[in-house]
Amino acid sequence: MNIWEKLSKIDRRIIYLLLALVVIIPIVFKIPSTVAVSGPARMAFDAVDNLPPGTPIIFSTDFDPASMPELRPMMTAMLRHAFKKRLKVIMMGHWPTGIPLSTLILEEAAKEFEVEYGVDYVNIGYRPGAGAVMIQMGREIRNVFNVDIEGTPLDSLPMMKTIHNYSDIGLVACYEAGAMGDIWVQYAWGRFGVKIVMATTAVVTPECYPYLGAHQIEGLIGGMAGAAAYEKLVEHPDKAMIRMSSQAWAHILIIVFIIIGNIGYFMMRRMEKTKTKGA
Amino acid sequence: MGHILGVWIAAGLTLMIFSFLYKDNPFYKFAEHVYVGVSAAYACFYTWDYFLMPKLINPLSQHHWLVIIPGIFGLMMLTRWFPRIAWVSRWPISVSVGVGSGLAVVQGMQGLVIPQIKSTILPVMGSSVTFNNLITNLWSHPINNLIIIVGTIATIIYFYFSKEHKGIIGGTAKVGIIFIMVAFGASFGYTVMARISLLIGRISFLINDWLVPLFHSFTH
Amino acid sequence: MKRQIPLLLTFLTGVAIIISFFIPHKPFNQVQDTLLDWFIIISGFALLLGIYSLLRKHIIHIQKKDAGWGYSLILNSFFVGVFIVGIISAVQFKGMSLTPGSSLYYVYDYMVIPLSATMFSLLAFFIASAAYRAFRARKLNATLLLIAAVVVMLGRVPIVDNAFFKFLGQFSDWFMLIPQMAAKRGILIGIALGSFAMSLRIILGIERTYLQ
Amino acid sequence: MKAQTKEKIESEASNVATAKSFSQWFHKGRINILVLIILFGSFFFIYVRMAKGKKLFIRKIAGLDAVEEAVGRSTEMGKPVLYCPGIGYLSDIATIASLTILGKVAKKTAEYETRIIMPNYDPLVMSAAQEIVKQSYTEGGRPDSFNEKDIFYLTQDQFGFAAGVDGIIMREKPGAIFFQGVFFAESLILAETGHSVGAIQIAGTDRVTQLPFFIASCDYTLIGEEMFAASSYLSRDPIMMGSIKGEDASKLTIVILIIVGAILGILGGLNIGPFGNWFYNFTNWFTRG
Repeated sequence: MNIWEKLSKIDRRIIYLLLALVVIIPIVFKIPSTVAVSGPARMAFDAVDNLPPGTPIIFSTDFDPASMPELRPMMTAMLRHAFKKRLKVIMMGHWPTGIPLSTLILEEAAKEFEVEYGVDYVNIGYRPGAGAVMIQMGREIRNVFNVDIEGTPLDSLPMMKTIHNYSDIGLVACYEAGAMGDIWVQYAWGRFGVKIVMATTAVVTPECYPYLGAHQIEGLIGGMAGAAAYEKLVEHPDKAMIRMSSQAWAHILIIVFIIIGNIGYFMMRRMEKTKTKGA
Repeated sequence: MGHILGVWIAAGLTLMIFSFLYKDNPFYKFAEHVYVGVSAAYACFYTWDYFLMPKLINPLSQHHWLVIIPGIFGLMMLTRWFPRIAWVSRWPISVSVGVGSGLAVVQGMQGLVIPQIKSTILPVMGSSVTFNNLITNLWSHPINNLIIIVGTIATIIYFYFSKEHKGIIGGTAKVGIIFIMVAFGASFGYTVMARISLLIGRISFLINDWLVPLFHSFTH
Repeated sequence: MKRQIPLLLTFLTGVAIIISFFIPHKPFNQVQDTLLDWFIIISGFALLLGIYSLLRKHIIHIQKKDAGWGYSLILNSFFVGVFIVGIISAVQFKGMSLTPGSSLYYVYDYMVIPLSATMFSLLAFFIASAAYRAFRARKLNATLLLIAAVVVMLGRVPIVDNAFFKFLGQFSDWFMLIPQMAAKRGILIGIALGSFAMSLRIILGIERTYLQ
Repeated sequence: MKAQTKEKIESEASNVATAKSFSQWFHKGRINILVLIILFGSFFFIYVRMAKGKKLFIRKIAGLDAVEEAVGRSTEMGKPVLYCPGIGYLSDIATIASLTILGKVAKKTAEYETRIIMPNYDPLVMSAAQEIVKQSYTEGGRPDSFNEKDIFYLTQDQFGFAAGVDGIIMREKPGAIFFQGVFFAESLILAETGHSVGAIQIAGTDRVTQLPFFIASCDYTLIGEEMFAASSYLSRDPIMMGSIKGEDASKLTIVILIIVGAILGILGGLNIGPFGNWFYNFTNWFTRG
């Protein structure tokens, strides 16, 4: 077997070993990646950054544990941004299975910034109905969410006193693993003109670009790369940036192997051609 | 304690499955047989909790007698244990196939054909669409609509079975297969990230939930 | 009897679903859900056949002391073990054995979840080896497939913060949204028409392989 | 217990517009669906009637021509054939299509006296498959070679099934593998393992997201509709072929609808006469009710 043939028939176990290494090393040594910040992610960052301190911002949890690796870092990064900017955070969700997660993420970030429940942030949980909930919220949030996740009436929470409907809200940030983002755009933007930024799993991202093109949403954070970009923008490298180095190296490794395989294949084919000519 | 034991079991099984990448070996065989056994048993309770309880037992206890019919069909399935009357099991199988076929007709039209045609009928030019900068606004360029129309038609023609692929049909079908191949390449490339994420998830589990606490328990 | 009644049952259920789809009036609006429930109940009974088939196969292995019979023993013991755990959980939680906190839930959490997540994550390796082996620029089609895959892959990981990678990122998203979507749409329409014809063949009894 | 798919997630959004009057006897919003079903249904009936006793052309489908070769090679090497119906249920039309292909494959394995192994995800599919294979062996004149235990149940867990099938592939080392039916993420796990033991692999599915992986690691792949056409292709029965011709007529209709739409769109966009309005009404007709 000559070298070219070897290159075109590398044992799969060598590929597996190298792949495992490029994924493990950044995680063990916590190596953050250099990240290019895409336009849509910066637009999302600017939308949050331009809100004056004290403006309420809604976080909508429309995902479940399966999408946590991608969406959790995004939510953490944007919560950090919001608390740093002293925005008033309202956490809610349209996927019941996501609520325990977002509660965890919210409490972690709140601890980090020592903000107070009821004054700087509230967690109002889930109500069934999706689009119907969004429309009701446009009239009066208390029509659907009369109590928070612990059962405390919204009126007894200091920060909610001045918040009644979308006109009191600066921005809705929705975290999407499915089609709930479409409904946010359709109802909250379409009927009430609410400003929306979307954070989506990689699978959903391409389908949200048209909204960006039509200026229906203010920004878009897509997949792990978007999460890493946001971490970079809030200057707080974390899980997404580390995981992006694993991602980047794994992608490069696969591309390198594809190139090696093709070089081997072409050289072999050339040699075969010259051989047949000689004979 | 329950959690620590659980993490050790989970970590052990994780490593055993990964050993398959080197070659088939006793560890993988062990994990595989454990997996099939455990999940088959689990499926029994899953079926009971989510299917039979709510669909059969609860309605019966509320005197909704109609569910007796599928109950009898269900029992008919069990005739397969007795070769002489096993043919009775064809009845419930026929009902199931009928349900699937009926659904395929209506859902295929409602869920696929109609919405796909609707979103392919697009304006290619005119006042409603403006030409933007190709690079900054790729996704709202009107030529996109033309690409979608051409690509969809060509792909449909690739599946045209009853004419030989020559002449105009052959040409269109060739464009169709190019679209199909490029699309497959793109979605393959697009999926790599999601798959690597899964591996990152498992490795994070092994490191953060298993190795790091283990290391700490040695140092303290 | 052995052949005609099954054909008739398929015909009736299929037609019932199609007709009731267009009638929003009671009781027709419930036909589809009711028949789907029937299917679920039948599947529930059929599971007994499945479990019997699995256990019997491995019991025979053990009895015959076939190669690897020890693994069959492992499979059956774990089945029985988890089954007992499930029964205990069911007794504890009044029939709902899968309630969080039950022993069966523990088994699910620490065995089924890690096993399935790890099997799933093997895809990271397999997608790499498949890409290496299959993406060779053999013919025009294969070359286009390869180029599309590599370009989109590069677009997914913006390694360097420059205009080229920004463009590549947007380009790969555009690629998924426009040309990829077009081909997918064509394939989906084909699938819908194919399954439409297949269903009619089955409902009308032209296709009866499944009833052999 | 399947990994969450996009379709499944999307269904959660469908409860937005549910408040509708249910007192009518016809669902007016679904008139477009009814029209298309009647139209495509009449194509089906016309072509099936016309086809009786005729010999009709069907274009080559490489994956189906390879069935004989795959079973033959498996026999030569003294290895069994593995038939994997995927993780669909008997109510999935792709699974039913898979069973019709199974019937043809089993006839070949009966002819060649080769063992066929079939692990199952759904016990109902298993029961139907046992009957089908038995019948194929009887028709092939070898009822004694049929072994019901080779068509068995594994588990109703997506990746548990994948782990089990991987194990079977590694230990039985089949010479030919058929992946036909509904497949989700496990498609590539199975196909790469199958490739590693050197089997000829013929795949087919209606899950568009999984097709790229089958294309990459299998020798032949039936793309979507090709799988539904398989039983007609393999049987060459004129009536079945007629129904394929009916499908093609529906296809042409759809192509024409799209082209008409595009022309209306162009004329409307140029502000010529009433075309803009027509285009608007035309697209609206397809809006789901």
